[in-house]
Amino acid sequence: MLIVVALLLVAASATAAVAQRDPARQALVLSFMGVLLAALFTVLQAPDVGLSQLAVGSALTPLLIMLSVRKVRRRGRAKKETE
Amino acid sequence: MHVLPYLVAAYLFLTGCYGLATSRNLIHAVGCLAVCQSATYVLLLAVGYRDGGTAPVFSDIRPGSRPVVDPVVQALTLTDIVVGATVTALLLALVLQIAKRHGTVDPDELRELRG
Amino acid sequence: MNRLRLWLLAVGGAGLAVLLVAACLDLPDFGGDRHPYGDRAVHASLLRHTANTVASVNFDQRAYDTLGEMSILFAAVLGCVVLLRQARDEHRAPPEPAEVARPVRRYALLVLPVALVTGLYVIAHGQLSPGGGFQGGVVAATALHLLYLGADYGALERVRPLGLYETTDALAVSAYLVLGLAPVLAGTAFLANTLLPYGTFDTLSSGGTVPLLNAAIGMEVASAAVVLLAHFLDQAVEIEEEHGS
Amino acid sequence: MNGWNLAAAVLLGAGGTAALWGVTTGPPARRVIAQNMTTSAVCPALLLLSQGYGRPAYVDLALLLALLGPVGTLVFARLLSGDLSDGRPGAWGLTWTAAGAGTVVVTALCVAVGPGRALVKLLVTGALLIGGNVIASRALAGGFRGVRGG
Repeated sequence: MLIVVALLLVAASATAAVAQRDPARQALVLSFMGVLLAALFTVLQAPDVGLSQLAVGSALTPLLIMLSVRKVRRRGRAKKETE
Repeated sequence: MHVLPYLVAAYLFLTGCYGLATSRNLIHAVGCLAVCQSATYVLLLAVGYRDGGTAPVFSDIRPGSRPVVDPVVQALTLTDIVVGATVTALLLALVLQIAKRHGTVDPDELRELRG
Repeated sequence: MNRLRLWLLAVGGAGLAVLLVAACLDLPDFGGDRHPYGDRAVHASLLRHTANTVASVNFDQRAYDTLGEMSILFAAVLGCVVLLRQARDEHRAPPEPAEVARPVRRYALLVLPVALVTGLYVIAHGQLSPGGGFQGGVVAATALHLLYLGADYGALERVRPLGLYETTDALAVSAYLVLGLAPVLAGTAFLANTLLPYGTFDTLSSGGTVPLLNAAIGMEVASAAVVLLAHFLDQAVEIEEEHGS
Repeated sequence: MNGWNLAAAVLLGAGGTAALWGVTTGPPARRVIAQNMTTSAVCPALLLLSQGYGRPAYVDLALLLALLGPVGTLVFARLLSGDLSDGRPGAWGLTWTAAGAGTVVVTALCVAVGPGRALVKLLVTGALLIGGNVIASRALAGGFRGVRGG
């Protein structure tokens, strides 16, 4: 039952992650999905994989995406100022 | 229940592909690719699962006292996750470079630019 | 054009979905009892006194695969460094110092050493409990960036000599290769786990070369993540384009 | 399935669904709060699972999540500070509920494991979980007011 709960939540969050068209909001959903995937891996008896997913999914990937978003936004702002 | 995890993996992959194909922002597309990647993790771990099994880590249980799940697929997945993250970083670096050269991250606008 | 693309996607996606579902229905049942590779891997790992079978598969039985993974990691980081370098038409503007609420600053400074120690613990116990170089390296690298969250980018830059991390990254890769070549010189196969005694089961020094390869990977992943994040932070916070030129 | 696993399933199902709903709808500020709540729902669930499966080694996962979850939230609080500036809801009711749930779970597990090394690890995890959760909530509720550049 635990496996079914975790699987359905992961599927739902994946749908949500694809449906969010704004990258900053998508990063939030992706970080949520990363933590849920870690829970799913624990339930599937793979703690090593869960640790890997937690380390990457909860802080590293969101940080990378948010930094890219910030860079792209900043250049958009700079371009408007010069025009 | 017998095939649900496999079906979820297939669903994750197809959803990610849909997002990739309809994305209007390259950073969003990289996020969708991450969803596609997670499909492989779910599929691999589902293949290695054994009912009533536990993790093949013997620091806190006696070897042989409980059935264990397949460690080979776990090792594959574990390295895949970290390498996948750096590949995501590489793609994001490419996106930043595109933004710098062309001033946009919308794939459709990029196609128009190329003419 | 867009309509056509959507139709193509729908047809292709539907076809792929049908094939995938058919394949899923034909796979062995989820949770089945037949795992011949897994059983043999567990057996081999116990023979070599490695408590964490997953670490044994990664750094002993399939250490050659890990070498491949490591080169992908190295190449990806190299690509990022090249793509995100400071171009000629860009200049660095030191960011304004950020004001961070005092509780957040205290929390970050308090958790930083805890996270660093946890990262090292996860690397060091890789062959015993869940964990290993891949996971612990990322944790240790993330820990360092608490300085950015708790203070500002200037503070992080002061304690992060980037050249050192780039060198460490390369050194760790070569350490893995040297550890792999050592058995060849001794007359066995590349990356064979035959040089060191297997030690006592469930102690830090068990598993032969597994802890050493594990530590090399930990160093590599940690410095790779630091270098990656450094270049992204540079781009997002410091580097600006020249205007009006 | 034993009681621990059942509790974990309930926590994961209820907390996960609520957090998913919060993270996909509403203004950015509420989404980040929901992202913070993910940590406080999943981390106790991981602790319960470790007890339910009889594997003390699984506690490492909860420890890592308690460490890195708030870090992720702080990343969003820092880099989304522009979007978050309008109307910062405190959500103190939710924060203290989550902290209370974390305390209950950690206390119950402490009683179950008894004294020893595992107990120390549990207590560290609990302290990090509750401290991180409260601090991250506070940062979201205006702790970063006045941040520029950086």
